[in-house]
Amino acid sequence: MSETNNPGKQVLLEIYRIASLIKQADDRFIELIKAGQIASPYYSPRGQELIPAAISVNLRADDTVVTTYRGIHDQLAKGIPLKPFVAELLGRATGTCKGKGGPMHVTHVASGLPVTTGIVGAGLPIANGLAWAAQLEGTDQVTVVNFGDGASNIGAFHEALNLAAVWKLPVIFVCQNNGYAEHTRYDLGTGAATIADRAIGYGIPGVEVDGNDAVAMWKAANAAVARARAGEGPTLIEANTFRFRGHLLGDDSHYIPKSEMAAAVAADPLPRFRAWLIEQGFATDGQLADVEATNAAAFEEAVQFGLASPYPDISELERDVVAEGVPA
Amino acid sequence: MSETNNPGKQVLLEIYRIASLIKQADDRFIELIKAGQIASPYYSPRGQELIPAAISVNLRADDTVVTTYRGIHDQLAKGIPLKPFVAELLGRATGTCKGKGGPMHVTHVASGLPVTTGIVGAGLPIANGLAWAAQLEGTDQVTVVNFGDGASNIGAFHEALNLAAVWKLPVIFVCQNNGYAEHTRYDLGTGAATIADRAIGYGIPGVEVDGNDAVAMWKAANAAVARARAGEGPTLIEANTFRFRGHLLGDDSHYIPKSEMAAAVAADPLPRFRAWLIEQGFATDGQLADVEATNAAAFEEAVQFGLASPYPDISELERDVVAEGVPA
Amino acid sequence: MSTVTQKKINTAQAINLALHDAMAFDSSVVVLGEDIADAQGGGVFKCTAGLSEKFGTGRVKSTPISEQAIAGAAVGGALAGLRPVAEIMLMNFMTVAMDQIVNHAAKLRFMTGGQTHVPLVIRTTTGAGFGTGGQHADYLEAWFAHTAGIKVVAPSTPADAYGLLLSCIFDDDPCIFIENLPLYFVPGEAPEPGVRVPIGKAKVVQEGSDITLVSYSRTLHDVIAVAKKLAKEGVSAEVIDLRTIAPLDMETVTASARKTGRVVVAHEAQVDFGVGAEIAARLHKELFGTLKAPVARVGAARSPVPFSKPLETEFVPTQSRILAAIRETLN
Amino acid sequence: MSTVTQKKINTAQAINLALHDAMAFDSSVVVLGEDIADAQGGGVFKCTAGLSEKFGTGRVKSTPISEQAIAGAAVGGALAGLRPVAEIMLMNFMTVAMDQIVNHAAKLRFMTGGQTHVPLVIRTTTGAGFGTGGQHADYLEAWFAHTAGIKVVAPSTPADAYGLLLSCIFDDDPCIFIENLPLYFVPGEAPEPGVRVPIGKAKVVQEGSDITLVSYSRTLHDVIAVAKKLAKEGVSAEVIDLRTIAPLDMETVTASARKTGRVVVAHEAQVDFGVGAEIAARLHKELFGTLKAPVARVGAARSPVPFSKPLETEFVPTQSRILAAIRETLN
Ligand SMILES: Cc1ncc(C[n+]2csc(CCOP(=O)(O)OP(=O)(O)O)c2C)c(N)n1
Ligand SMILES: Cc1ncc(C[n+]2csc(CCOP(=O)(O)OP(=O)(O)O)c2C)c(N)n1
Ligand SMILES: [Mg+2]
Ligand SMILES: [Mg+2]
Repeated sequence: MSETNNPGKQVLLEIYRIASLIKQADDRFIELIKAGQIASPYYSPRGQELIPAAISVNLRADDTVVTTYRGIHDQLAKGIPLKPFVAELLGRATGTCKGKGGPMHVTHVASGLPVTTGIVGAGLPIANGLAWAAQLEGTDQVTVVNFGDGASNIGAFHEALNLAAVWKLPVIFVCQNNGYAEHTRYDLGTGAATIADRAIGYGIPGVEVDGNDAVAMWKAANAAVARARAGEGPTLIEANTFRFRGHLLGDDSHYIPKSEMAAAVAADPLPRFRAWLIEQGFATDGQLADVEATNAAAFEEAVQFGLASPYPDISELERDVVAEGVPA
Repeated sequence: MSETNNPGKQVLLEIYRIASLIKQADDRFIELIKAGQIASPYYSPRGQELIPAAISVNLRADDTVVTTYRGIHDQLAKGIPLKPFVAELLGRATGTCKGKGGPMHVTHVASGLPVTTGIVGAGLPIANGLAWAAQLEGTDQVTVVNFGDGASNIGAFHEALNLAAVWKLPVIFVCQNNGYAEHTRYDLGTGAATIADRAIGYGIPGVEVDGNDAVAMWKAANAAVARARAGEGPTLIEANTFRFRGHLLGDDSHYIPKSEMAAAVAADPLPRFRAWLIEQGFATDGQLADVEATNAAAFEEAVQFGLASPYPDISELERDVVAEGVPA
Repeated sequence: MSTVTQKKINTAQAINLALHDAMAFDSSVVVLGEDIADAQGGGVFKCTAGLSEKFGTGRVKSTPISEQAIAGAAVGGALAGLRPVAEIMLMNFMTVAMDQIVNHAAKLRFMTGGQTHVPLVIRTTTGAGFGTGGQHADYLEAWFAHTAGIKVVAPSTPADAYGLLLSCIFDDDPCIFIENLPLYFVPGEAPEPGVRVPIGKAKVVQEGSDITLVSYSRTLHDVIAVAKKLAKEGVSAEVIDLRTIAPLDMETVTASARKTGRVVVAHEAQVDFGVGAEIAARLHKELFGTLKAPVARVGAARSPVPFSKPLETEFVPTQSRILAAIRETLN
Repeated sequence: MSTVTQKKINTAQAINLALHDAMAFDSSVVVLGEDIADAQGGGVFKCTAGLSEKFGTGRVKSTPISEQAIAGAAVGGALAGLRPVAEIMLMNFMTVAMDQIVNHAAKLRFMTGGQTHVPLVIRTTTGAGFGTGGQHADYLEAWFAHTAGIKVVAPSTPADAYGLLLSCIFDDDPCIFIENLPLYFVPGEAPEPGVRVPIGKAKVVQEGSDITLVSYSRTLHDVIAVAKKLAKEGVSAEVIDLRTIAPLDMETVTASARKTGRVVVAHEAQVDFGVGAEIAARLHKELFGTLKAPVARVGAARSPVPFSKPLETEFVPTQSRILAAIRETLN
């Protein structure tokens, strides 16, 4: 697996733009929820921003990304338009799913986000189907499917990786290992020393990478995407990271040792990456501040759009159950 | 994992007694089926006899064995009484399950055979539960669960091995790898180089062994059983073998290359083991012929018992659905 | 569906024919399942024979024993514009794939606000009679019919199997296509090439005036046999083959019930909470006060499928139990 | 079940109390599920809080996210003499464990000819109202009720939750115990310690003479609210809480229907092929010709559970839809 490639300055700055947008979105959503404007469980990706940011810059618009309830970082990284995105989390008719999907199930087909599932592990077998279609049609599209460390213990993970291996499908399986599955620490639920080790059981490459290191993450993704595009089959990437805001909003993370949390916060990947970019001379503080300001303005515009949007009409209950005009 | 132990003469002869009984039973059942006296799909274990024979001599009466539709070898090895065993395959009221279970689901709790499933992979999670009970009650009973190479690709396999690893359960997972899952050759359905490799993904020992070599099989089982009894947790054993009589009776094995079949038949483990026992001076041809004759007589008695037994009364349809006297 | 040809084929052949025709007609039709490619024998029941040789192993894929992966690949393929036809060898094995079918295939159109739809077919077979015991012969159609967004089809003849399978493959929503193992080998009238049988339309197999007999799948044939016996006694039974379980064609059933005033529903699934309950509940409401007798339901015994032959024979809705229910309904 | 104490507790507390009492009473009672031990917070809804501290992490085990392994361990443990109580966090997640429940737990007693039985309980929760969207709030009780060998229970009050959970734990066959998420937090009359509520017995919550309202789980509370409104209009409604779905207590339901001649069944599950269908089908038969109006059924909208609040609010059987069905049935 060639890891010789390196991200250039523009790529690194784009990674930062995306990652900071994700953090800003997360902060703002939490405000909205606390203000009672989103009525739903919310699963913050805070701390995991660099993973999808570094992956997405390796993807084409026509590649697909499958994600989960904890997915706004993956969706923003893939380039979902902000207005219908925010509107969906607010359950409005102008949302990508007309408000029917909601925070756990934001999808936007036009952005290559066809499936966001709330069932742990379920996205993996579906990703295989998306990749199979691309393989059949001879396009060199790839599919990235994101899931957590806990998801690697469910049957669908096993069946999906094995099928992808046997069919040599262009799928990148990205395990965002944040160390916890709900309240269960990695080692209490997982027999494997590393999730990457599990790739051996499927005869595919398994790559463990620091998901909080943008360059390392970019390299791992770059190699896996190249392999998939070349028709050489799937890769399992284990991106080690941490989630700062519990499993879902309201979770006080009581099950995480204070020391572990403190160390993680001290090593927050986003400010670290920001400082590194400046230190390396890729950007000035001012330039990055501009990026953040532009993000913030665009996102706030989307929030206002969402808040001003109408809720779906009750008749939407009957629509989209089956094809129009066909009895359900 | 100490593999220093060696089976003694008596153990080797007991392994032969069991293995030859299995072959005789298989031959006789096929006669009965061809004579129309058993109306059911039948999954012959011919060729895999040495695996359960070499395992069972390491087990106690109170250990449990979980097996599948292809399970008469495992059941006979565990010591199921012949009369109710044969009667069950014949669907008679005197069968271990009163004829309600049948060939795919022969169980005999008193012999430590509580579950025989027809659902690929389903026995593994159930074996964990049996082992959990033993672990809780502080007995040093172990549970052996048998399954095929194809079963290692289903979700239940993955979930069960991981749970057993995390809970350190006294389970021995025995994959009887006969090279085919129905008509699908190992490599066409399985990404792993070896099934034993998959143990890495659970942090448990994975042992690949020649299941057609009684001594090697005995050593692998002996070590895994010792480990489980000592409370050190599960082991995955991949016992390589071959099935001579197709997936189920009537299958002409068209999907198996003639050369592969010929080589396998030439290397039939049972006559090979018989010759080896004589050559090593563990027994004379006559002594082994006596063992076979004793088996044959006992088995034929069971067949006659079964054939003479009545079918269950129709009222049995209402019985055993739920506890007596409780509305279903 | 009338046909000119006199040629007879069985249901396994009809399914195979439909798959061949669908794949030839539309390159987005793909097939997957355990042992379905020709190198693996073209399916354990030969329903997919010849497909991989004709259309290649890209569009016709044998799979590992991984029903969740099979159903999931079908869902993903459908989302990407394919029309996957997945074979789940036996209906009991759908129990390991329920999440993909019920939480995903059935719901994604709605959950995405219509951005996506999932045009897949899951073919499966089941039914007692071959001594396969407790885990290989259940009828679970009521589960899927209870789920919004899924269509459920269960043909009883080769011609309907052919025509309905085509309709399911080209339907834009997920369809569960239920075949019956013993029926695979029963010859019947050959279908007209390319002619689709509409989903959601029951078929009046035999017109009658005294009682309406509603059934589907294998049980329909026992119902027809009983109807013949009754005819000899001068009882005129109208026999309806539902063919589609969801959506139910209550128009046809109700029209017949209005005419005869008496209805017996028979199926091999459990009676309790089964398809017969929905039909009885609707007839009770739609024809309130006009039925001459309560709708009777006949189904399998309230137990798992037994192995022992005499038990298995009595487990299914036997002709004698169907006949008894009819007699009770007639008086 | 009458009780002397005036103390109020909610259903989450009642479940927790029942588990504590059962584990203290019988050392064969064990509990397993995701995050259920105290180190993981005692369950995401705190129903298992304090159990691992009191009874140890041998009998109270947190599990990986592996519902098949959870259900399977429960089946195996039950076969070995334990009384496992497995928590499947939400009912939609049972779709990945159906094989163990339906092909194994429900059938092993029969398939082994009575050599074994499977005394396990699967506790799960569900229900719309908290904006959890399409994959976290389904009611699937009809699937299990359709399966021979399983009991299905769905309490609506803390006291019944306590008493029924005890009965399920000490029942010798598998029980599916369905809790409702919104109800966890609603206080009610406290149960009498140790008193079991029998499985298979419905409860007449309120006597009445004009119409019978049958419901269970959360919807029962909306039905009671509607009954109160009706009372003001001089309509006397008899309200029945089924409490057990399988086996159905038709004796209680039929007796009430015989008295009132009018019946409305309301539940949050889909109407089609739902529990209401079975009840309507049986009443239609048992009280043929005596009912004054057809049995009406009210359920969720025919769609997946929507996220958007206004849609979610209308998705469930609202009081206005229940009321409309009652008015129609009264005229
Ligand atoms: C099949 C299934 N079981 C349980 C759940 C409940 N659940 C939702 S998220 C979650 C934890 C997942 O942990 P992990 O895979 O590590 O992802 P993370 O939340 O850490 O991103 C669980 C158990 C579910 N959604 N689906
Ligand atoms: C969940 C499930 N899927 C499919 C089947 C059908 N089936 C029965 S045996 C079998 C092949 C199993 O192969 P393997 O695990 O290698 O065991 P072997 O038959 O070779 O002993 C299949 C696919 C099943 N019984 N259960
Ligand atoms: Mg995690
Ligand atoms: Mg095999």
